[in-house]
Amino acid sequence: RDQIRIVGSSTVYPFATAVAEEFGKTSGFPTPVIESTGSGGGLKLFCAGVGTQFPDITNSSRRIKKSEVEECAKNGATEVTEVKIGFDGIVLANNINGPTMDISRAEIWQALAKQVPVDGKLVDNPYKNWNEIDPSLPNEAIEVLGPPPTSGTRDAFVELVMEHGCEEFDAVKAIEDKKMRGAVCKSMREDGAFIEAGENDNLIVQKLVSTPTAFGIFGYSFLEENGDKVKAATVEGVAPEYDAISSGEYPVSRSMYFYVKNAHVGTVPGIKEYVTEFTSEDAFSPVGYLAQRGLIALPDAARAEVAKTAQSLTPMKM
Amino acid sequence: MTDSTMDQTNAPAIRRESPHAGAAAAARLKARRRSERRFKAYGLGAVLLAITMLVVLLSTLAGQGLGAFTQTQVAVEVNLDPALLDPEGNRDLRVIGDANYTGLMTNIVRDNFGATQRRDILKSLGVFSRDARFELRDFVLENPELIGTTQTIWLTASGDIDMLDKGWIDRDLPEDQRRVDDRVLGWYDALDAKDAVDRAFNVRFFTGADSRSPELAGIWGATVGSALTLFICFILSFPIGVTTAIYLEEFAPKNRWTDLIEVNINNLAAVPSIVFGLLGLAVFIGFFGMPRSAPVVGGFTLALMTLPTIIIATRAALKAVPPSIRQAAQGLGASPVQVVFHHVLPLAMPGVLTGTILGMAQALGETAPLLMIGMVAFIADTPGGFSSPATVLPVQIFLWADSPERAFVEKTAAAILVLLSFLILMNAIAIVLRRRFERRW
Amino acid sequence: MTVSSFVLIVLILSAIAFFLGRRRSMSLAGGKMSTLHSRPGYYGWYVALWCGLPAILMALAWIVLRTPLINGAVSDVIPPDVVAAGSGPVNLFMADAYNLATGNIVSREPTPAVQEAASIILGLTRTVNLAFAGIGMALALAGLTFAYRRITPDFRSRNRVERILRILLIIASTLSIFTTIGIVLSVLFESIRFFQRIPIFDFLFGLHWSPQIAIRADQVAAEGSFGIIPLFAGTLLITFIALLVAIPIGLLAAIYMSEYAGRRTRAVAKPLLEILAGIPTVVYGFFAALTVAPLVRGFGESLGIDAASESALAAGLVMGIMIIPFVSSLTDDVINAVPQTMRDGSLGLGATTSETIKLVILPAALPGIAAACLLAFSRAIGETMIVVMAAGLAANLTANPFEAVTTVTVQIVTLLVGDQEFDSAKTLAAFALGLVLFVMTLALNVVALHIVRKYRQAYD
Amino acid sequence: MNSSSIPSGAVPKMTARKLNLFYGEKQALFDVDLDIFANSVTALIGPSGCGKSTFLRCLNRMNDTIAGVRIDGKVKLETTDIYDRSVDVVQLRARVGMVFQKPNPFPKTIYENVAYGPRIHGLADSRAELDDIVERSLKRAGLFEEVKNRLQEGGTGLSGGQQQRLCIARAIAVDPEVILMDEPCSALDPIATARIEELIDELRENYTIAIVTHSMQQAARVSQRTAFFHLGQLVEYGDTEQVFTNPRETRTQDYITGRFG
Amino acid sequence: MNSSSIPSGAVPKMTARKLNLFYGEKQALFDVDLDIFANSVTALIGPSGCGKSTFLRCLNRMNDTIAGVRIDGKVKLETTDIYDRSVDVVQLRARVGMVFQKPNPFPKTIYENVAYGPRIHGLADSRAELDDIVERSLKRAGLFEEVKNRLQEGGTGLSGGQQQRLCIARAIAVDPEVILMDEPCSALDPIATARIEELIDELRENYTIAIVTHSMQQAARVSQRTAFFHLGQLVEYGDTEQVFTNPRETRTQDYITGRFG
Ligand SMILES: Nc1ncnc2c1ncn2[C@@H]1O[C@H](COP(=O)(O)OP(=O)(O)OP(=O)(O)O)[C@@H](O)[C@H]1O
Ligand SMILES: Nc1ncnc2c1ncn2[C@@H]1O[C@H](COP(=O)(O)OP(=O)(O)OP(=O)(O)O)[C@@H](O)[C@H]1O
Ligand SMILES: [Mg+2]
Ligand SMILES: [Mg+2]
Ligand SMILES: O=P([O-])([O-])[O-]
Repeated sequence: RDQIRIVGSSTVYPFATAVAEEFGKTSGFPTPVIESTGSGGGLKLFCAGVGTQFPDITNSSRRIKKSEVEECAKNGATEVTEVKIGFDGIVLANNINGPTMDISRAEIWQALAKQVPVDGKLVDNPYKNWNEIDPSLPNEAIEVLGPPPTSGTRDAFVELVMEHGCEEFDAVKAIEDKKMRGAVCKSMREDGAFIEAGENDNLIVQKLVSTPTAFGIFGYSFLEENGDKVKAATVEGVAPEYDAISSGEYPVSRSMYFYVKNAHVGTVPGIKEYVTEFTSEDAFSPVGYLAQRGLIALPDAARAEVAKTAQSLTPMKM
Repeated sequence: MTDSTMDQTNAPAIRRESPHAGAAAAARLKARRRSERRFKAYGLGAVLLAITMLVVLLSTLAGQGLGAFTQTQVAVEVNLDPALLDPEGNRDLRVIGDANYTGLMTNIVRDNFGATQRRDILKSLGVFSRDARFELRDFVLENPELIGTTQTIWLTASGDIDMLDKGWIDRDLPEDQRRVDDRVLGWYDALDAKDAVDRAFNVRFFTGADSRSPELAGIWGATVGSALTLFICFILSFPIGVTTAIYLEEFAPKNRWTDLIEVNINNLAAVPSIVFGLLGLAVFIGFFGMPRSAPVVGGFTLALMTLPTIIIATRAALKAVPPSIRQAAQGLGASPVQVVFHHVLPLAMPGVLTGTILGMAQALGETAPLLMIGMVAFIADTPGGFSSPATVLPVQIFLWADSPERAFVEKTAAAILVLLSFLILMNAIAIVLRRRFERRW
Repeated sequence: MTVSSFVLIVLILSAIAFFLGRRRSMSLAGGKMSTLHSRPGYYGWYVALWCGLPAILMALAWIVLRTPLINGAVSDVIPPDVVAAGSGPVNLFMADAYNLATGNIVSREPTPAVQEAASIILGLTRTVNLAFAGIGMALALAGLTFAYRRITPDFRSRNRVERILRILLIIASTLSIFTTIGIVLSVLFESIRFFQRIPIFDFLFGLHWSPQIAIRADQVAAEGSFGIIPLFAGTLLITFIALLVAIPIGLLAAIYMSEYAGRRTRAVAKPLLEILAGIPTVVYGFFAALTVAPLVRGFGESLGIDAASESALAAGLVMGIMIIPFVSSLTDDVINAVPQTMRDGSLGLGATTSETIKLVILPAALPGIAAACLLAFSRAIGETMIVVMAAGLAANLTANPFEAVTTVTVQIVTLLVGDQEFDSAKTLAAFALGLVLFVMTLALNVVALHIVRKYRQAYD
Repeated sequence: MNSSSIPSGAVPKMTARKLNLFYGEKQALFDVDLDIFANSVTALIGPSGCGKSTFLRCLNRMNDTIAGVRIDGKVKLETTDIYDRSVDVVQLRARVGMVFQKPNPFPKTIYENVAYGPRIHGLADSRAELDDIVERSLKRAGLFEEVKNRLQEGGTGLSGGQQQRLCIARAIAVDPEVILMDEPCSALDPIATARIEELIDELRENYTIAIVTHSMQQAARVSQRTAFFHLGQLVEYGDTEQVFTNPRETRTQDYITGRFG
Repeated sequence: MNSSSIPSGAVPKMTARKLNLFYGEKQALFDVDLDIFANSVTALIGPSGCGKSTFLRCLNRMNDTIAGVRIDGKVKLETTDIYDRSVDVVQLRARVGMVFQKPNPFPKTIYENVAYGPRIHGLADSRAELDDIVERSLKRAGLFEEVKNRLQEGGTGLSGGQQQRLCIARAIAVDPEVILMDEPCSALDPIATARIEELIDELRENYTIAIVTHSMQQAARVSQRTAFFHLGQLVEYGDTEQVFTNPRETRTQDYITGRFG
């Protein structure tokens, strides 16, 4: 095998492929093959073993889990380099002609959770319109198109918005049982106000175009590309714009990574060079070509740090 | 049945009333004729409805996708600066090839758009495709004698400019809602004013493989991948499917065991295609150690999925051949194998081919099982063989449809048109053959 | 020698054997073919098969046995501490040894034991390959000579060849059984693991499907959120709508094409309809979600029904369009195969064409039509993309076609390709769903088989 | 053909004038002029392949169903040109019934085979009436006794002769005005043949019948008028008596005297 | 049946012993014992539905192809039990050829219809030889003149009688030892019938022939031995002379004297 094989997240896929293409065109190495398998699927393949039949790199829109590290080690992939490449903002957006909304995470939780506290008691979510939650919100029916529970984006959304939002309510805090509390925080309503759409973000954008009253949850790059069709709600007063996400001011964003199997370096040609290309300023800096594709770069200092560990292939510790 | 005697005038010999002549008969006949017309109209309606659907789908696709067959180009003045391209002046092609064309690009935008700030340079470079630098390189390598002169060169425009030129971007929107900001719009208009913007046939689309840049992305890689995959799929599923059907229908004793097989095959048709992917992953990649992302594995997996369709269609067609034809041949001392291959199979051939057409169409359009075996992938090279990494047309469509870049919308539609052309080509032989085998008896 | 070059050589040998056998039979007949029991070609085939088949079987054995043979030999040199550490390290050791032997990636600095194992592998591979190739070649030649010498004018070569052919046919037809076994096996074990966590009763009879809560190991897997009833209800609803579109349109179109339309119209219309089956489902998905769903919603609202923007109806309608050709083309073929005398008999009694079709032709073509409808049904059950895009993923237990529902297949796909841990209950649920779906469709097919048997009318 | 042989006073039920028929390029009927008289039996005889079946099928437009057939000339049923565009072939075929040369029972039960025609034409108002029609038709075709216990079994599981009688029963159950029979007794034993001949005789009182037969005896026994075809031409047509005893044409003479069937 | 009527010296080519046949529940043949002698023509007569075709089909195991048929008893071709497991039915049917009651040409050209048998049995070594066989067979069946210009047209586009003769030509082209003919002349005119009867007579010298017919005259003319079936039983079997002039059984007598076919 003479080309690098990469698997993993569909969220990282657009960036990894851009790097791969540039790498293939300029380095003289063959262009890596990149499969879009989802973060979990990618890690599963990645950790299955060492050897040419296993991938060299996996992309992930979340950090590798402990259990996955152990699985890797068990199969011989003891040395794995972690490379954090940037952020992905998750936005709540609607039709450009629809109402403008500024909302807090607590309000989002109230709008989308299965059970919400009303008068201090948890009841099935009674809110039909946004303005029932807060009069400043639009007088429109709540209809949110979001990712399915199987996707990484949903996972991140639940963690960043729902879990955070629910903590603001005393009725929730009062729940002793951690499991119960988790369930209350994370459960999305199922009465039709929250619609599980597929993983295709373009489709969600299109649906927002045809349904002006609906909101959708999707990645920042799709917002950027479709600024003429949809607009994003500001969350806690912060609009999902490049700088705000990059600086961490915009609260709903997650980090993206890729993992390199060090054992393959030196045998499969070009891995090191690929990593170097990915972590070059030309690629993942705010003015790099990945930024044009919608990647939100790490702050300067963090980038330098990442580039250093990545290019020296320092294995991660966990 | 009735008592009308109107057409008896010149037929006095008829003593009895025909039930088909009276008024009641006429009324009944009228009703029957009406129902006949209605039925025929339903049939015609059904055909037209289905074809209308097809036309709607196709015309929508054509409306969206035909644009992808052309690509916007931009003409710029380039000062082929020897200091940059050939500092030593000995026209060594290796040196020229390795020169800093990104720098040349920077010069271009400085000269043409007056961009000097780093941010401006980056922005204005965005007018061109990321491959513009390679186009420059190729131009210089072909015409090294022009170094030192200033030339007007047509460069491929970026996806955004392409979209703008094709009118997919609404320039009346406020700047912050537009993909292309006012500066770039100004540059574009200036270029347009001096006829430096043009659209040419998009050769790359038909000869290239996948790319992250819509203006560079091509469909050839996936087409070849589809061809290789379907070839494997066909040479496995067609013979195996037909022989299985023949065995079950013509030779197998009719007992519980064959009933079981029959139900089984019908049931396999209802197995979600992704499960075949799981099976392919476990058996072909896991057990037999075949390579991931390879057309062989794709072909094997899709063959398993296509088999039931071919078997079921073939069996239905074999069943429909009248027994008298079998008996005629048997009576002449033809062996069962000869009966089948000389008489029954040729007569069943239209059905066999229909099954093949449907099965192959399904295989051609399938994505889900390929996900499991690694064919849903970014592959920038055209596959060279059955075991080199490849993707297929529907996967390409799926991936492009999921891309954020606006310019991929028309590429997606165009890719679908290519897939359908592929389908029609693939089926053409079968359709012609089927017509030749069709006969009534 | 590699397996593929071996197979190639065997194929060439068989071709030679064919000509040898045919020539010998012809020379034995001395120009009077009727003295032969079978046609000369059969003698050729007989010799060719005897030459090729044993060798090909050998090649199969080669592929299957090669690795176990080598592994067996290597197992002696695996250090005891590795063996003691369990199957994981042993696998790793073997993988390293193989990788070393083939000049591949090795997970760590090779230990002497690994190196030894690698050298054993290298040596053995060569011997094993040589042995197999040698034996295979010998078998091919022996088969050839044996068969060649058996040829006499009254040797029943046709019977022999046909018997072999029949065995090959049987083997081909058992492939479907193996596929089934493979599928069952590939979902069974994971399903069992799933049922160890979620009681099977809750799974089969639960009214609530909502795997969202059980998203990670540290989260609660609330029981009762794995009830498949809504999924099956959704599947049936969408499939029913799809068939409601596809079967009438498909049947009527087939009837029109085969009984009313001219030959030319038919030659155009049929392939056109078949294109519908080849349009990628993503396209249908977009069409359903962006064009049909808003229409359905508008229609529902005009009726005063509270219609969702994603609905079973939109997905079902579009899916129905997709499977039209499965019904129309196959039905057209079987209708066309009904003998003309049947039509004549009916028309001669003064039946209209439509009466002839409804009362004589369709009943006579019933088995084929049933097969076509079953195929369409199967296709509808297995469809994912349209449902994901147009009917959503929400598992509502409803019979209202204006509401969003989801199907079993969709859940299988999203669970399998989603971002899951290896053995979360959710991933495992996909396998259990696959298994249950398999069993259910099996039951439906058994019923269908019996119904078709009962109403079948054989013509002659 | 000699049109002077038409019996004065008799009304032609069907008339063919200058009928030419082509199977693709091949002409199968040449300028056939023939009248079929009401309440009589017309026999069509002639060597195999001479166009008897073809002519018979022209009379109720069954040739329409064969691809590539072209017809020239006029055929009238009473006063209506049956090839006129305004004519409803369905009604035509209900009025002019047909028994085909090769028995072609439907793949249905015996009962359903016979009940088929009455059902589509609405000839029975109740199940009992339908049962009655089926039974009567089977009886008239001489098949009832043999099949009365297996009416609900398949019609294709009958012997050749039984199938032929089933097809006759099926045709007469529709109660047509004209019945065209293409060798209705070819697969029948003498007793069954006698039964059918009786039936034909009986039907003649109310219906018009044309029958193709290869048996001169049968033609002589049952028909009033006989037409002799040869190579697609109507060679001679006249009273059966006359044709058999005193044929005008030598070809007829030769054919008839070569008889021993 | 009276086995004493077997002519001394003659060798039975085929023998049936205690043959019982069931279509599902329904028994169609009852304990039939019958010998068919070499180089002679055996006629099977009897009313429609009595089991003639069924019996004939037993002789080359064509009943095997019908679902639900069960057979009891023995049938021998010379000395081999044809229902023995070791018997190759394909070869059996090549030796015992059959012409079916309903003509069933293949939907192929006329030429291919006839050439098919010789081809699969390797009876012709060259195209010329094959052409020759086809032509000879068609001539013997009396069809050649009619179709010589259209050998490459479809066999299903022939008239009923032509199809029947085509099937006869097809069967004799294979050159079987025994030829079973189920009403081979039912759709034929007297002249064509005479041609086939001649053929049968001619074939008799080298072959063994069994023929089902409804025409007593035909049976009397062409056969040496006649078997009379009734309701699935073999009522009488003997020399044709004797059966027709001096039947032993009253049932035979009744059947024959009711004759007028
Ligand atoms: N496939 C079948 N299934 C059931 N019964 C059958 C089948 N074929 C024939 N029979 C019955 O068996 C009996 C004998 O049939 P067979 O065809 O042998 O009669 P046959 O003597 O040839 O009569 P014919 O002169 O009318 O052809 C008849 O009663 C017939 O209805
Ligand atoms: N479908 C057809 N296509 C072409 N030629 C046909 C077709 N049907 C009949 N013929 C030819 O037309 C001529 C007349 O056929 P027809 O069936 O009318 O003969 P027939 O008098 O009924 O003969 P038979 O007594 O053998 O039934 C024959 O030469 C026949 O070959
Ligand atoms: Mg005829
Ligand atoms: Mg019979
Ligand atoms: O594919 P994802 O894991 O990024 O959702």
